[in-house]
Formats: sequence, C-alpha cells, structure tokens
Amino acid sequence: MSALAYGVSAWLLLAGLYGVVSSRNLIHLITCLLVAQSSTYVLLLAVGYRSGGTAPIYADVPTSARVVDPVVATLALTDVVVEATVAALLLSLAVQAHRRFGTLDPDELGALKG
Amino acid sequence: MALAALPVAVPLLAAAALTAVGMRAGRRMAVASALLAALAVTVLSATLLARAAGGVSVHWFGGWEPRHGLAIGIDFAVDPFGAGLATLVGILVVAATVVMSRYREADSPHFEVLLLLFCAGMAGLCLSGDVFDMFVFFELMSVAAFALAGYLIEEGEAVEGSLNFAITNTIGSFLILTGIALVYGRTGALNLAQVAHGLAARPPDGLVAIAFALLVCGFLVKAAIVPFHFWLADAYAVAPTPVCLVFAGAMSELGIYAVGRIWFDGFTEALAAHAGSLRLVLVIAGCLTAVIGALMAFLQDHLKRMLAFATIAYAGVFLIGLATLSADGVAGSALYIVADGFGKASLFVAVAILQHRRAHVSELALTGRGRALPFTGAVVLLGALSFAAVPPFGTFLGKSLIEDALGATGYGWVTAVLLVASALTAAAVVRAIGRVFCGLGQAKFPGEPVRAEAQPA
Amino acid sequence: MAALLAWAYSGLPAFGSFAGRYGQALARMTVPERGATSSVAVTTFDFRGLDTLGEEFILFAAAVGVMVLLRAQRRGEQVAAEPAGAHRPTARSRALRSVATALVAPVLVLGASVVAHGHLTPGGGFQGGVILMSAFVLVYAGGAHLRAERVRPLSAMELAEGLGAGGFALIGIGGLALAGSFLENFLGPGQKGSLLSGGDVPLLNAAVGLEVMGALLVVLGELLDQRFLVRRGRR
Amino acid sequence: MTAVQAVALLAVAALGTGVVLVRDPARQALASSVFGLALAVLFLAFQAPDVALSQIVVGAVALPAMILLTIRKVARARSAGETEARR
Repeated sequence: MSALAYGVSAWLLLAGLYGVVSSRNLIHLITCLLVAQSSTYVLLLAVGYRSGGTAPIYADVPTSARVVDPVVATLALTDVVVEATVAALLLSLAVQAHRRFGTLDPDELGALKG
Repeated sequence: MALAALPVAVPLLAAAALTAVGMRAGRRMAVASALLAALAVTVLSATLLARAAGGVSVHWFGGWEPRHGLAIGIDFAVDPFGAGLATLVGILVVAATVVMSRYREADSPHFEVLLLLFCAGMAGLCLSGDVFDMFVFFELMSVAAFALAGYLIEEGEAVEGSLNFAITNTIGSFLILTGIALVYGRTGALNLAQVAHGLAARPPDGLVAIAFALLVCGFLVKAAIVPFHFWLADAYAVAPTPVCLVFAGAMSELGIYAVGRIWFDGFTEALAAHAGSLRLVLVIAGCLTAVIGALMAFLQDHLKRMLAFATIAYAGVFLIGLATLSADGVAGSALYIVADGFGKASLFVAVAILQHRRAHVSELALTGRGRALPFTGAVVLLGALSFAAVPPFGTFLGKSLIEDALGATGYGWVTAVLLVASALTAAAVVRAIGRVFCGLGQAKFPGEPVRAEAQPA
Repeated sequence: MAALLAWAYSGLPAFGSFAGRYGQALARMTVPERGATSSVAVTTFDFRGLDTLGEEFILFAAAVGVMVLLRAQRRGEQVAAEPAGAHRPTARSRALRSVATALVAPVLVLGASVVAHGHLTPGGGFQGGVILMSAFVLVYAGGAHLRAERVRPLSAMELAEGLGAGGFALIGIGGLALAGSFLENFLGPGQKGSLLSGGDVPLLNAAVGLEVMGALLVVLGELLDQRFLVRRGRR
Repeated sequence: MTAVQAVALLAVAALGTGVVLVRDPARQALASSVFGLALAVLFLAFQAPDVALSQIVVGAVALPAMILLTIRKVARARSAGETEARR
C-alpha cells in the first residue's frame, strides 16, 4: 500500500510539471506549479505518518499515545506559506506581463523579445 | 556563541521596522538604516570569520542543545567558508545600497526593505547547518530576489526576465524540497551532521543518489550551471544595476556553496564510493558552463548581459573548483569567489555610472562616450585584470589553488578551460574599454537609448 | 524522470512505519518541557522557531514584492469603467451584504481564538491570521468598497505587517537578551493546557497572526485595487 | 493504510490531474479550490490537522481568490485596452 501514497506524490509532481511545460497561459501555468508543489506536502506527510498514530496534539489524548511525526507537519506548514507567497508574486508578474504585452501566452512573450 | 544569530536577525528587524514606519520615514532615513544594518552584517560576519578560523563553531537556536546525541533545535554551523561568504554578502549589500541611493529617488523604502530581506536570506544560507533551514533561507533569498529583479517593472523587459527567473527557480526549490523529504524519510533527521550519520548507516541506494541529485540540481539552478543557465542573463539584464552587483557577486555563488555544504557535511560518507563519478559529472558541467558562459560573454555588446554571462562562466569555474572535492580546490573556489565577487561588483558599479551618465548600456552605443570618465575607466580596467587573474589579484591565487587541486585529482587538462574562461571574459571587458573609454570603432545606436534608471520612477 | 522518482521512493520506509527518532523525541518533549499540548505548534515556534521566523519573512518579502510589482499598475492606469448599474444593490445582493456584514464579528472572534489557542489545539497564528484577514474581506463583500478602504488603508496594513514580523524577531531578541540565545523561550512553561502555557509560543503566534493578516491584506488589496480606483473616480 | 486515506489519495490524484487538464484559467481556479479541499481531507486522514486547516484557508480559499482576482484584473485591462482602441 505504501506505493499508493508515494505514487500519488510522484504523480502530482509529474502532472504539475507537465502542465507547466505545456501551458499556453501564464495563470494556468502558475496553477500547475501549485499542483506540482502540493506533491511535496503529500510526500512529507506520507513519510511522517505512523500507522494507527493520532495527531501529536495532547489536548485529548494521553502523552503516551502513538503519534505521527510532528516535524513533517511543521515542514509542510512552512511549505504551504511559501507556496502562497510565491504564487502571489508570480500572479502579480503575470498581471504586469499582460499589461505590457497584451498576452498571457509564455511562448509569445519569448517571441516579442526578438 | 550567540553572535551567530545576529547577521540574520539585524537585517530582518531593520526591514520590519522600515516597513512599519513606511512612508513616514524620510528617504534618507531609509537609506541610512539599510546601510547601518548591512554594515552590521559585514562587521558581525567578519567577527564570526575571525572566530571560525579555529574550527567550526555551532550555535543552537532557542538554547536547544542536542540531548542524548539527538539534535533538537536548529543550528548555525559557522565555518570559515560560510562566514567569509556572509561577510562578502554584507559588503556587497552596502555597496548596492550606496549605489542605489545615489542613482534613484523613490518615495517608499520598499527597495531597501527587499534588499535587507535578501541580505538576511543570503547570510542565513551561509551559516545554517540544518538542511530544511537552508531551504527556508534559500526561499527568502529567492523571493526577495524575484521582487528585486522585477523592481523596474515599468520597463517591459523586466516582467519577462523576472518571470523566467521566478518560474525556473521555483521549480528548483520543488526539487530541493523533494530531496529534503527523501532525506528525512531515510534518516529522520534534518541537522546536516545527523543526516550524514543516518545516511552512512546503510549502503547507498537509489534514494540517497536521487535525493542528492535533486538537492544539487535545485541549488545549481540558482548558480545557473548549464543546462539551467538560460534564465540568468535575462534576469540580470533587467534587474536594477546595483541589484545585479549583489546577484552576480554573491547569489549565484551561494548556489555552489550550498552544494558544497550538502556534500561535505551531509553526503560525503554515504557516497564516498561514488566520489569519482560525481567528480566527473561536476567537472563536465563546470567546464560546459565556463566555456559557454565565456563565449556568450564575448559575443555580447550589452554591458549588463556581458557581465551576466561572465557570471555564468565563473559559476562554472567555481563548480570546477568544488568538483575536485578536495580541500585545496574548495579553498581555491572560496578565494576565487570572494576576489571575483569584488571584481564583478566594481564592474557593475562602473556600468551603473555609465548608465546613469550616458543613458546606454550597449558598448556600441557608448563608443567613445566614456572618455570623460577616466576614473570609471580605471575601475573597469581593474575589473578586466581581475577577470584575467593576473598576480596581484586574489583571483590569481584562487585560480592557482584550483589548478593545483585539478592536477592532484587527475584533471590537469581542465586548467585549459579555466584559462579560456578568464581570457575570454577579460578580453570582452578590454574590448568594452577600448570602445567606450578610448573611442575605438564606430558608434552604433541600436534602437532607442534605454531609459536611465536614475530618473525618478 | 518517473522511473528515477520510483527508484528513489522505493528506498523510503513503508508507509506508516516511519520510525524517525527526531519527531518522536520532540513529541515526547512537548508537554513536560513546555506545558503546551500541540506538538506541532511547539515544534513550529520553539524547537524549530528559526524556520518559522524565516517563513514569516518570506511572506513579508512577498507582500512587499507584490506592492512593488503592482505599483506601476496602480499609478495612472486607465481603468475601464464598470457598466453603470452593475453595482446598484438589488434586493438579493442587499441580503447577501447584510449576511456578510453580520458575519464579520463572529469571524473576527473565531480568528482571534484560533490564534490564541494555537499552542493547545490545531491552528495557530498562520491559520488564525488568514481567518482574520477574511473578516476584512467580508467587510469588503458587505458592499462597502469605500468603507472597506477606509477601514484598512494600505499603510495601516503595512504597519500591521511590519509590527507582526518585527514582533517575532523582537521576541527572538528578547530570548537572546534574557536567556542568552536567539529565540530562546524566555517565559516559563505554565500550567499544562492553559491559555498562557508554552512560554512565548502564544506571543509568537499572535505576532504571526498579525503579520499574516497584514501581508495577505496587502496582497489582496493590491489585486483589488482597481475597484477602488473606479469608485474613487466616480465620486 | 485506512480506506479513508486510500480514497483521499485517489481523489487528490484525480483532482490534481483535473486541475492541470482544465485549460481555462477561471474554471481552473475553481478546480484548484476543490483540489485544495481534497488535499485538506487527505491531511486530516494523515493526522495532520494543522496542515489541513492551513490548506483549507490557503489552498481552497486564498489562492483561488487570488487567481480569480488576477483573471479579473487581466480581463478588465483587456476591455480597457479595447475601449481605448475604439476611441
């Protein structure tokens, strides 16, 4: 079964990157980047999961309970924030690109450079 | 040694304070506080460097010393190479702040804020000894760099240059993160020393190789090593010239540094049996980068592009030094990086002056128009000599060390590549001197003059 | 590439059998060392606080970056006037707006409580900050574009953002001054499960909440900007 | 692995593919919002409620909102350009 979790992560990475490469629209491209990035959360959390473990929150469970790894959750949290910020920056660049060149097609942007 | 935290904390605090004060702070105050913070980074890092001479010193954040041999917190492992680079970063940021304040009037302190964040990210990357923490600071550096590259957004090209920059580098950081997740899955550790321990405990397999490859590729995207080089020239060509000074002098080199750190502190033991093939791969990548970069630099007449390709060429040279995987080679690269950082920085300052005074960055358009600026010409000449790696310059020493290390590891022929890279880049700069400052050749005006960055935007 | 990934992933421990000592050690240390009950929050803000500091500043850098990148757009952009009447309140939209306005207060309370309990239960400064931000968006959706702008002028958001981010770093410096190490938790752990347990973790949570709220408002505000321009033009 | 986890994983894989394949950005923003929610469910199943919560607020709400605003802004700029051209 472990193949499924890791496989889904790999699949998301590849699908996202495929979308980035084949994209004809900057906004679409950025969304595909986000899909590729989500693969890293899935991978991190899948790595740190322990069968039968609960979340490492001791509000309702005894401290002796078997818990999943808190570090991966921390890493994934950081990662989520990073994703949001990079997306915001890229989107504002896309707005500007459209304003300058009147197109969102990355290939046409390249052609304009001449 | 609590001092280790400050090169990161000081610029971050200064940036936050500047933003909180916002427009109410006068222009002069923004520049002054940025300058002070950058100077503080320089002095603090230099102190760290002096102290690190005796060996690596480790600072545990939050006072979380390891317990039962298990790292709890995040550490800054200060070694001479990292502290030296942090010092270089501080100096270059000071220079960039000064140049920018001379040539640009702005109503908000955003530029200084971004520069300070950029500075903190680079300093943190230099010092950190935790693989995820390296990623965090790497991202801080990248995000600030994307914004800085697009700072002159009013000029259409800036959009495209920084878009390419941001997209390729973001993909690079996915690779790094995937690598980190793999490493954590195997070793259950993020501290580099413990990662090394955990990796060495089992014979290397696909996971170790791929994790290392992912981390290396991710960091080398930033260093613009062939085949990841295409974004750099565009980004540098559009970024404000003072920012290029920091980009070229320190950011690319930090990519190489991070690879070195990952290898020596994390993977050496686990992959020791495969060091030979790694060396081959890195040397080939370095040679390709150096030759392609130098050739492209020689073919440019846009001065900033020329320097951008020279940056790529030298990133290749530094990678070659690192690729020897020997103490001599790394020391050579380190020296070369610092010396060349100053060389390139002074060249970019000269370009900034030319651009400001003459409103052009193409050497053809500038033909003969630099005659009235002999001081700038002298600076460019010094830069050319530094590229050529002639004796009084630090670059000479760095290059000799790398050559020795190459000889010792059986890659003697690669010295020819180093020679080609220095010769071509130096020749490109000398040609620019001939045209711009001595008036050789015909002046040409391809297209309209670029708008000087100096005008209030 | 798929094959390479498969090769690498096959070396990972089987799903569910991860036995990394680091995470387990941190999880076990949470309650005795800090009195807080959320291992994730304590890991985020205490054991690995430096990462979070960096993360906040990444967000901060992005918000400043967005301001810089969209600055030109704000200045002197020709904006297409919205078709007249598009914003005349219909009965339905009026109902929607009153719902939105009524939701503002509960959402604010929810956000604040998620921030305040960050060290005890899931959630924390980041999630709470986003919820707080959405309260302001509701004010906007409540139909009051102009009011929304008055409620949160850009410089106030910048102020919140700077204070939040700076607050984090300042608390870190406090640790340096009071306990000898940057980001050292300089307050006592307190009673297990109480609101004030976990030392400086709740404080850091609050700083992060403020910072996240400010930064996201800056970003959304920039992207919404054109609306304000339209409205202002018509006034 | 529990059935919930398996189902959530499959849903995430399918929706992620869907997000990539939807070519129209506006629809894609909606698809990515659903994808974000599916990810949040998956994280809950992985016993990571903190990450799930932030995934909901960021992935399912904030990011699609940003994307939609960007699309809107671009569309507005386009119609502005056309109005100008007609003058």
